[in-house]
Formats: sequence, C-alpha cells, structure tokens
Amino acid sequence: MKRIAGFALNYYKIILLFAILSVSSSVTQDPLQNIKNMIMIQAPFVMIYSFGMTLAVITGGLDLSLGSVAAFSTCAAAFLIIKDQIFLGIAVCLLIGAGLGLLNGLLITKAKVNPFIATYGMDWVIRGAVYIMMSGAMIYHFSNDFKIIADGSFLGISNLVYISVAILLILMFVFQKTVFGRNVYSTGANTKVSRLTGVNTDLLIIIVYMISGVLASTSGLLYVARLDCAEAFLGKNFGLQALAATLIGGTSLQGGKGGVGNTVIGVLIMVFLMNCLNVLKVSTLWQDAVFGLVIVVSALLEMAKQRYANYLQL
Amino acid sequence: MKKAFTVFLVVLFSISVFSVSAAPYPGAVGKKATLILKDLTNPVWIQAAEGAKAAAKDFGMQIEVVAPIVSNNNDEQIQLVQQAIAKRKDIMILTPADSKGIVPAVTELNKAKIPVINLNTKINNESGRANSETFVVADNITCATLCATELARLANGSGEAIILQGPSGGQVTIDLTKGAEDTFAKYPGIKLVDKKEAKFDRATGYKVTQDMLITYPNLKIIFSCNDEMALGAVKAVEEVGKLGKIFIGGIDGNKDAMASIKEGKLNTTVFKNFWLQAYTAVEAAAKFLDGQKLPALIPVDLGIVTKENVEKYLAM
Amino acid sequence: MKKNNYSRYREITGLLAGVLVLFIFMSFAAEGFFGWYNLHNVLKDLLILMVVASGMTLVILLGKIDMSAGSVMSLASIVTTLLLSYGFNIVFALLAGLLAGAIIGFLNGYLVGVLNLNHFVATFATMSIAKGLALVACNGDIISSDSDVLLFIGTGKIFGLFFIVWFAAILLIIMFFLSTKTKFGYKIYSIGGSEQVARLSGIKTSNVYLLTYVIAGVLAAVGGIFMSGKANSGNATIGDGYEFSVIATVLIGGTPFEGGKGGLLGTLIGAMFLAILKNGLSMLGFTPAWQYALIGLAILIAIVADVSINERRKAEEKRRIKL
Amino acid sequence: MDETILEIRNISKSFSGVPVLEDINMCIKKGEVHVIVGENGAGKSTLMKIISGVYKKDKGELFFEGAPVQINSVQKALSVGISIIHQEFNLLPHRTIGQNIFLGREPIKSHFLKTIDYEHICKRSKELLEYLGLDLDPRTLVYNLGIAQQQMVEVAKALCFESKVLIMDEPTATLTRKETAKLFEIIKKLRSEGVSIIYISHRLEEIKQIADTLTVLRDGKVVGSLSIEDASIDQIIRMMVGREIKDQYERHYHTHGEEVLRTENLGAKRFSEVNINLRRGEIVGLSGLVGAGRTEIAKTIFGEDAIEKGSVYVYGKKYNKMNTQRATRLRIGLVPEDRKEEGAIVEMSIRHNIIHAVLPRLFKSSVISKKIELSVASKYKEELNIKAPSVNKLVKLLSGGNQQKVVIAKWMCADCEILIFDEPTRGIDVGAKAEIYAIMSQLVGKGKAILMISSDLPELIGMCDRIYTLKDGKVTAEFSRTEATQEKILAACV
Repeated sequence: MKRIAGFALNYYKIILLFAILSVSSSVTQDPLQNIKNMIMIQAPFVMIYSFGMTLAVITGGLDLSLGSVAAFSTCAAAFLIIKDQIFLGIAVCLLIGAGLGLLNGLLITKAKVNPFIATYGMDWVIRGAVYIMMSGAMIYHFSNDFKIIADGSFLGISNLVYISVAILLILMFVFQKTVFGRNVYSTGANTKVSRLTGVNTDLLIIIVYMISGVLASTSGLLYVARLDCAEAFLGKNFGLQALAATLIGGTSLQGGKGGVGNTVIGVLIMVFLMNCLNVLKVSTLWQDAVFGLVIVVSALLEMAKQRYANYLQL
Repeated sequence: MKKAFTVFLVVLFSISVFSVSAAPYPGAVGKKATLILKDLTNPVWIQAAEGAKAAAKDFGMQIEVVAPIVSNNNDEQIQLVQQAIAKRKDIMILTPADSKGIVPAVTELNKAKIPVINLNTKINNESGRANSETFVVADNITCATLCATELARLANGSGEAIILQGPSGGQVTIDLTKGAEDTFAKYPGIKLVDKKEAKFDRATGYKVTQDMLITYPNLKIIFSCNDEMALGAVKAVEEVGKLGKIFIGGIDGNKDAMASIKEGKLNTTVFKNFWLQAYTAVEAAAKFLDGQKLPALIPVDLGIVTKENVEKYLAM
Repeated sequence: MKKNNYSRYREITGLLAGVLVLFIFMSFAAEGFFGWYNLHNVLKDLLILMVVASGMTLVILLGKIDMSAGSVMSLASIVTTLLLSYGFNIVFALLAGLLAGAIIGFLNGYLVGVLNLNHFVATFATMSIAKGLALVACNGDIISSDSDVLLFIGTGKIFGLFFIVWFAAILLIIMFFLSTKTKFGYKIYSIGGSEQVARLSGIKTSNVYLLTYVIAGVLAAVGGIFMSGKANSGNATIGDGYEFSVIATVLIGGTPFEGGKGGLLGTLIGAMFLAILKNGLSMLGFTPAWQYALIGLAILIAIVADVSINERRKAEEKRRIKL
Repeated sequence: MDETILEIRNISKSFSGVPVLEDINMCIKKGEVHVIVGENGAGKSTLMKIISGVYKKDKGELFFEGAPVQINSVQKALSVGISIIHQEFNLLPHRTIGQNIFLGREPIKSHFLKTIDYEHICKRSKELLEYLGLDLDPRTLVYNLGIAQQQMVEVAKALCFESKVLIMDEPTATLTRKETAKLFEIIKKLRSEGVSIIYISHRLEEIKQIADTLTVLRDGKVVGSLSIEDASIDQIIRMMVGREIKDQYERHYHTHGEEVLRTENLGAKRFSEVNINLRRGEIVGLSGLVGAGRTEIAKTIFGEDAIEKGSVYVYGKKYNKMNTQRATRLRIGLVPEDRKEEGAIVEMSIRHNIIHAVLPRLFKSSVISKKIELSVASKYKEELNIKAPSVNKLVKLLSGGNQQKVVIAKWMCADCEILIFDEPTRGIDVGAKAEIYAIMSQLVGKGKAILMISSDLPELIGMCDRIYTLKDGKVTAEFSRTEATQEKILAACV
C-alpha cells in the first residue's frame, strides 16, 4: 500500500497526463489528429517561453516581462525580416531578447530590486516601448523562407517540435550537466553560500535572465512565423501562463529545484487540460477556475511528495 | 518696422478670417473636444484617432484623443471623462467600453452641461440619466448581424457554427456574441454548437480553432469577434485543408484581413471604417456646436467585405 | 525622543518629497490638474486603490503576498450586483459581496497559514479560482444595477465629499489603528520580522495568517464594490491586473517583501504617487503607449531609489544583529 | 529555600534518530541559581528548549511546584512562569525596545478592541531598563543598538515576565566585564526575590561567583549535580569532558613554512588597522568577544565584505580589492560561522556540496561527469567520516557535526591552501568536535595554513600556534602557544 502511494506521488503528473489524454481521446472522433495538434503545434510555443520562466524561477526569481520582450524583439526584427533580411532579423530579435534580459538581470543583481517588481516594471516599460514603436502598425506577409521556420515539417514532424526539443535538450544539458548549470541551481538554492564558495552569482543570474529573454524572443519569433504577423500586443498572457506551467510542473519558487524537464510536463498538463475542456464542450468561463484548482492541487501534491521523500530518507 | 508689423497683422487677420469663413461650421471653430476611445494601442483604434484629428483640422476644432491604458477598462474611461470635465471641454465624443458602466460618468457630463456625442457603442440609457445628443452608429450588434448573415448565406443557411469570443465579461464580446447568436437563430438549419474565448488574440484563436475542428468535425461556420482571431482560425483551418469548406468571418476590417480575403482564405469581414466613424462623430460634434440639430442616429456605412468587393476596400 | 520619531518616519520622507514635487509639477504643467473637481476625483481613485492596498500592506508586512486581490474585486462586484439584479436587499447584497472576499481570503489564509503552501503559489491559484467563479456566476455578462444605493456608494457625496472618501478615510483610520495599536497588528509585525521569534514568543502564527488574509480579502471586496458603485454595474473584468498596481503601491510605499517593516502610512504615500502620476500623465496628454512606458519607469525608479537607501542601512544592521 | 519549584524526570529527546538527551533528572529549588555546564553539544540548550516549550520531549515528565505540567508550547511555559533568554537573539530589529520587551504578551488597554497600551509598555520598559542600569529610550528601534545593549534588552524581556523560573542560555557571551558584573547583581537580586534561575555558561570562572548548585551534562546525560561549595574547577572540568582535556586537541607541531597570508592596515566597517599574518603549517587563532570584528575580518579577507582600507597579501602578492571568486581562485576557503545559511546548501545533497567549490577545476571542459563526481564526493565522505548512507543524502538531514564536515570537505576537495574556520565547533557534539580538530591538525600537517576564530578559549589555546586578540575592531595582543592562557587572553579581549 505504502509503495503504491509512493509510486502515485512520484509519478502523479504522468498519471494525470494520461488520465486527461484518455478522457479527451475518448470523446473525440479523431484523437490522433488531436494529439498531433497539441504536441506538435500547441505545446512547443508555450514550452519555449515557459522554459524562460522556469530558469528564472530556478534562480529564485521570476520573469514577468516575457510577453513584452517577445513583442518588442519580434516587432523590431520584423522591420528587417519583411525586407527579406531574415538572418539579420533573427539575429537582431535574439539580441534584443538578450539585451532586455540583461536589463532585468542588472536591475535584480546590481540595483537589488526584487525580481517580481523589477520584471513587472520592465514589462510596462517594454510594452510601452513596443506600442510607441509600432504606433498601430502591423507587419505581415512575410516571405515563405521565413515562415517555413514554424510552418514547415520534416519527416512528417513539425519544425516546431524539432526546435523546441532541440532547445529542451540544450537547456537540459546545460543546466543538468555543466558546471554553469550546477552553479545556477546552487545559486538559486542559496545565493549566499554559492557566493561564499566563489561563484560569481551576479553574473550567473544575469546570464539566466538573458537566456530567459532569448527564449521569449524565440517563441515570439515562432509565433510571428507561424501566424505571419508581427504586432505590438503579442504575448500579453505569456508571463502568467508560463508561471502557471512552471508551478504545475513542480519547479519551486524557493529556487534551486525543478527544471525544464518538469516544465515540459507542466506545459503538457496545461495544454492537454485546456484541450480536454474544449473537446468536452465545457464553457470557457470555467477555464480560469479549473486552472486555479489544478495549480493548488499540484502544489499540495508536490508538498506531500516532498514530505514523503523526507520521510523515506529519515 | 512698424509698418511691416502692421502688414503682418493684417495678413494674419485676413488668414484667420479666411480660414473661418472657409470652415463649414463656424460655431465649432476653436472649440475644444475630447474623444475617448476604448483603446489606443490597437491599429483600428489608432485609425479612429487619425480620423478624428483629420476632422478636427478640417473644422478648426481642438481635439484631444484619449483612451484607457488597459484596453476596454471602464473605470479608466470614467476617470478620463472626469479629466475632460476638469479641463472644461466644450464637447465630448465617447466610445464606451462598457455601455452600462459608463452611465454614471455620462450623468456627470450631463450635469456639467457638456454635450455628448455617442460613438460606436451605444450608451445604455434605460435609466434616462445618460443623455447623448446623437449616436454615431457603428455598433457591434449591427456588425455581428452583417457578418453572421453573410456567413449564413455562404453556408446556404445550414451547418454547425461556433463563435470565437474576446475576453469573457467584456462589452464587445457580449454585443458581438448577441448579434451573431440572434442572427444564426433566424436560420433553422444553422446550429450554434459552441462559444469559445480566444482573448482577441491571433495565437489563441489559432489554438482554440484547432481544438474546435477536432471537437466538431462537421463545423461549417466560424464567427470571430475580431479579425485577429479570425486570421488565427484561417491558419488552423488551412492546415487541415478545409479552406472553402468552412466559412470564416471576422470583424473590424484590418488591412491583413482584407489581404487574406483577397487571397481567398478569410471569407468575410465587416469593414468598420474606424477612420470614418471618428470623422463622422467629430463632424457631428462640429454641427452641434454650430447650433445645428442632430438626428438621433447617424449611421456610418459599415461595409461587409467579401472577395468580390475587397479591391474597393483595399484601395481606401 | 524626537530623534527616534524622526527615524521611524525617515524612510518615507524621501518618497513624500517625490510626491510633492510630482504634485507641484503636475499642477503647473497639466491643464485642469489643479482644481477641486479633478483633485477630488483623484482622491477618490487613490482611496479605492488605498483600501485594497491597505489589506495588501498587512499581507506583505507578514512577508507574504496576495495575488488574488484583483480577482476578489471582480468576484465581489459580480456577487453584489448579481444579487441586486435578483431583487435581494441592498444590505444583503453588499454583505454577500464582502463575504465572498472573506471566503477567498480565508482560503488563502488556510492554504498559506495552515497547509504551509507557498504563499505566491496559493494566491496565484486562488486568483484564477476567484476570477473563474466571477465569470461563471455572471455567465460572462455585464450586470447592470438599478440600485440608487450602489450608485450613491460609487458617486454620491456627503457634505461635499464623496461617500467613498468618507468611508475609506474611516476604514483607513481603523486599519491604521489596527496595524499599529492593537495586539493583532503587533503580531503581524512580529511574524513578518521573524516567524521564528514570533513562535518563540508564543504567538500562534496560523491564526494571524488566516485573519490577515481574510481582512485583505474583505478590503479587496470593498474596493470591488466601490468600483462597481462608480460604474453602477457589475463586471467580471473590473479587477483584472489590479493586484499588480496594488503590490506596486505597497512596495513603492516602502514595505518590502521581506516583511516586518514599513506600514500603511508609506502605502498611502505610494498610492498618492501612483494616482497623481497616472492622472497627471493622462492630463498631460500622453498616449497610453507613453503612459505604459513612463509608469513602468517611474515604478522602477521609485523602487530602485528606495532599495539603494535601504541597502546601505541593511548592511549596517546585518553586522549588528543576527536572527 | 529547599522547596523544589521545577523537577525534571527522565526526559529524553532525539533528533533524526540521534539521541540528544537521555533520561535527564534534575531538581531546581526555589530561589536558587542553578548552573548547568557541559560542552557544546552536551544537550544543555536542547534541555532548556524543552523546558521552555520550544521543543517537544520524546519521553519523561515535568513537575512544577509539585504538580505535573504538560509544557507543549511557549505560551504554556510562559503562563506557568518559565521564561528563557535564548542563546541567539530573539529580537525584531525593526521594532522598538519596548515592543520587543513585551513581544507576545503586550499589555492590553481595552479588552474590547484589544488595543495595546504602548504608554504602559514604554513606562514599564523604561523602568526595566533603569533597573538594568541602561539609559535608553524604549522607543529606539532595536537595530540601532549594539550587541551588548541587545543582550540587555533580552534580559529585560525575560525580567518583565515576572517568571518564577528564568533560564539564561549563555547570557554573558557577548557582555563586557562591567556589564557581566551588573547582570550578576541583577541575578542576585532576583534570587533574593525568590526567582529560580537556570544559568548556562561556558565560563567556569563565573560559576563560582553566582552558582548555588551545579549540574554537569555530558553527551546528553547528567553526570552529576553538586553544591557549589563542594566543587572545584578541576573537578567540574573532569566531569564535563570525562577525560583529560589534552586528549581533545591532538596537535602535532610542525616547522612553519613561508608566509601565505598577511594583512596590512586592513580596515572595513567594524575594524581597522588590522595586521596579522599566517604561515604554512600553522593554526592562528582570532579571539575576541562577539562583535569585536572577528567574523568581519574573516569575511573581508575572503572578499565577501569590501576592503575599505589597507590591503591583503596572499602568497606575497598584494591585493587592494578582493571578491569571493578571486579568493577561491587563490585557494582560500571559508568555513563560516552560520553553517546552514552560509556554509552548506542544506537543500542539496552531500555530493553537490562537496564538489561545489572544485567544480570549475574538476571539470575543465565544464561538462560534469557524474561518475567522477560520485567518486570524488565519496572519497571525501570516507576520508572525513561523514555519517550518511550515501552522498546523495540531503545535507539538511545530517547532524550538525556532519554538516560541518561537509563544509570542510568542500574546501579540502578544492585543495585550499588557506582555510578560515569561523567557530568550527559551535553546536557540534563532542565526538565530531574531536574529529574536526583532528582534521585541522592533519591539514596543517600537510602544509596548509589555518586561521581559526573561536569563542571557546580552551579550544583556541589547545589548537593554535599563535593567537591574536581583538577588541572593538583592533588587534590588542598576540600570544604564542606557550604564552597563551585563558586569563591573559580574556584580559586582552575586554
């Protein structure tokens, strides 16, 4: 009995995932296409910017400016891409993402502003800047060479999957297997100890926010490529959605725990659940309430899991 | 020197006299007006601001165009109304984000004796406390009716339909949904199977449509509360190869929506002509200030854009 | 003795000076800003913000956060107007609105104080739950109210001052009293200062968490009812994003996330800062796009200034005390 | 006088399966000063925390004034009449003195509104402060106070409970001689008023001055209780340690190598004009009262705090600026005082912590090999005898001594040449203490240099080759191993 409970606690998210999937599959006529939609198209977008949030959360902070960073960088880049300077445009987009991340990081480490309010303030500033920059314009009808990034597929699998899996693998490698990643975790768990062990914690945190910015602009770029339009209000709900996915995935706000792997599960739960509600024909009005419940329940289960793990170790 | 100055003054005077005499509504010249919009970050509303400014220039009025920071926020609109009263504006052109919630602010305008020109969305005046001089009609219920009728025509009056909505609880969503629902109800063959929130956002519209295509394989009509979501839906429908089988309609008349119609992807949209709306409203304000009587309703030509007439709208 | 009183308020004098400068600048620069009509309205709006922020201040003094404040406003607005539209008595409807806030507050307090869930996660979840409940209750519709009482709450005047001003002033005096003069207020500061010390002093922390979150919920509900009074209608989007403004207000007012220091007076000045800034920028004719950027910048500058002043003090104090 | 006020019967307590107290029996009489002595880790503080309701006992009973009492919360202990001055400060820095003194039991003005009578708080606090001979305004915020003043506020806090049993856990650790004398006066006054005082101290010389009865604890057991007239210092020490003191400090002295660290007129916030040096194969002690600037010197050398004046020479090279990255690159390691907050990441595993400092050097390609990581971590776990089933165990689940060994292992693993130990044995049981001494000894044997900070004078004298004494941020004296005695050092510190 105890063993079953332990198993359930350790793998409850996977169990939940399959439960949701089987419900939604049983009511749809084309479950395969449905799963394909979710995994190949819907999840990758959310995943990439959620990774950014996850990394920020691992350092013990959070990044509420993801959406506006995505909007600003893609809108700026779109001016170039529309003139068919695709590579330059992409480079500019990612650079702007990194630059805005740098600003966040500097505010947090050097000016010592709490990450919550720092990234929230930055969100306003950047969003304002992109509105001013676009002043009501939209940029659309990009060339196919650019759109193929998000639209194309290889061996029947969407490019989005390749891109997001590649990003996932790189991030997993960097954050699980390298000295840099290890130090990020240590810094998140206890910044002071890490600094007293000779880690340049400020630099690490800045780099993480830069990566987070780059991830935000990457996902923004993919949206632009997929939907063929760059506009100023892209990503208004990125921040809160990414936070929800990260929390459902089980990355703790205390920092130093969890990881992008968890967030994959968190994103899948979110996407599957949203889809499940849709195919079950549940009114959209219920969505918010259901999400709130899922976050509470997963946080409580996560806590139970921690207690159980501690209990086992004693 | 003195002479030169006199000449200068005379020239200046004659210019001003000339310009006044050229103005169609002399009573409006130099008057201060405020136009409150629902939003000033969205392209279509920025067009409206441009229209209003053009009109103000034509009629020699001073106009200030404002909007809430958070789009469609009623409370901020109330604050903007109060600011306009504080600035003692001569006339107010108001586009309420919430037709019920704006009522107390309009009451205040009435008390301050600032005439109100109602634009776009009707102020709910059931209580009789929110009087406006005229209503420049480009309201969403009419838009929704136009679009839904066109979609129903395309679908030969039968089939399953869904509505993609803006943020739940917002006035725009409520009105558009009502217009579409009422219209579809007139066709016994059309079954409205679902309404889904897609936040006025292209990406969300795309994602929700994917789910809807799975849930309702026989879907025939997608009514979208704005062009953004409609274009997201087009993308989703295109990917499953059902373009032409499913009829998609949007609202607003964005440039890229019309481009999409031209390509034969999006089926229809309602050209709300925000520029003209605002221009008409400011003109109505000028007429009122000039002492002319205004009709209760001033319709603005809302065009239903289809593949056949899209060239005309694109040229505008 | 004088010196000590001074040091107690020293932390907010800088901000107060900033507010004054802002006020004077706006009075000269913005047409229509300096006038009773406008200032009266600014006062009303800042007091609505302040009512919600005073609940948030208590929560942040505890070292926690309440992300659900905005959603609670929407929920209270919907509950009240919905009951009114069903023909219930106004008093009953208002109480029900407040009760809705209290229930969400209790849920927050229970999750945080009793189940020991992370406060951000817990209130982030109840934020969705409360918003969802509001949407479900009103079926996604705006609810109009014919109640003159509700309208009076939002726009009515007594002796030339808005009802909201009177009510909020009384409420704030009570809150100020509660937080500085009562046992409960002392407990909040103690727990925020150090939960361990508070425990060792025999304070039952979970009760304080529960009560504080309930108060924050009720005050958010009051804010929501004020807002629906101003519009004389109920709207499930009334409080969208409001929690962020409220948290920014509290932080600008010098109550940091660590808890245990700061207080309502600072928050009041923070609310003045934001309200004057918003009104003034709008009066100056900045477009929403520019307002976005400038408000964000102002928040960052205010916080950075506050942090850099406190940072120096903190370095001092770290060497002196170990907790 | 002979009336028993508090009786402790068969109290046992264990943490994470490690017994800390076993079958403790003790009698506290009314109006006596009962001193409890014992080494760090003997269980004194734990016992006091059980009596004052902070911890729950596993087994045993408490009798107060002859009747059994269940003390299961701090509140309960206070209501019975037991209060405690903890070893660590329990003050809120952003509250006033008055508010701190009355923390948790503020006087109420109106029962209906539950308002606090701040006037009364200030008046009563003022009285208490005057009683303690302090001229302070009760409205002062605590963070404006010095360490000694804070300690006196703690005393005032306990006094105002009007308790029948007052526990003082090392109250004089941070006080000057004058303040200590004042405190003793107060203790005597309280005793004459019938208050029983349980007094915990390390300073044996104090005990003779104030104690009526003495109980010695060792390894969680009562070794014996005796009246103060019957006790000699030697006897107490023997009871405390259970063996001759010299056994503990296993030192082999070596010839000293070249100088590796020197400070030249080093100054920062809490100290100035500090000139000390450190050679290979040498343990140098820093002694001084809490607040004298010992930890600050260590942190400045290590680069955590900024150098404001002067410079640090490492291996003969001059540095006017230092940061922790540079310090670690120079193979300096700091074992800080606060293990859980500054020493180890307790939420992470032993393995993570051990290889934390060596990471960039161990994995030059920056890719971590789990195999190497495991083997390195296991090697140090074995070498330092860290008691844990595996290196994957979380540090927070280890005992204090093993946590400290993990921190030391971190620096040994990074092959540090210069190690700074700040209170390395605080709160560690006797066995582990000896192990840590052995490790230190072994390190200097290998030619490393150690700077050691400790409040435990016998430990300093036993371990160090040289000792610097500090007072108010200035070096007051330097003693060689042969010169150093407790009396001399103390005299130079106060």
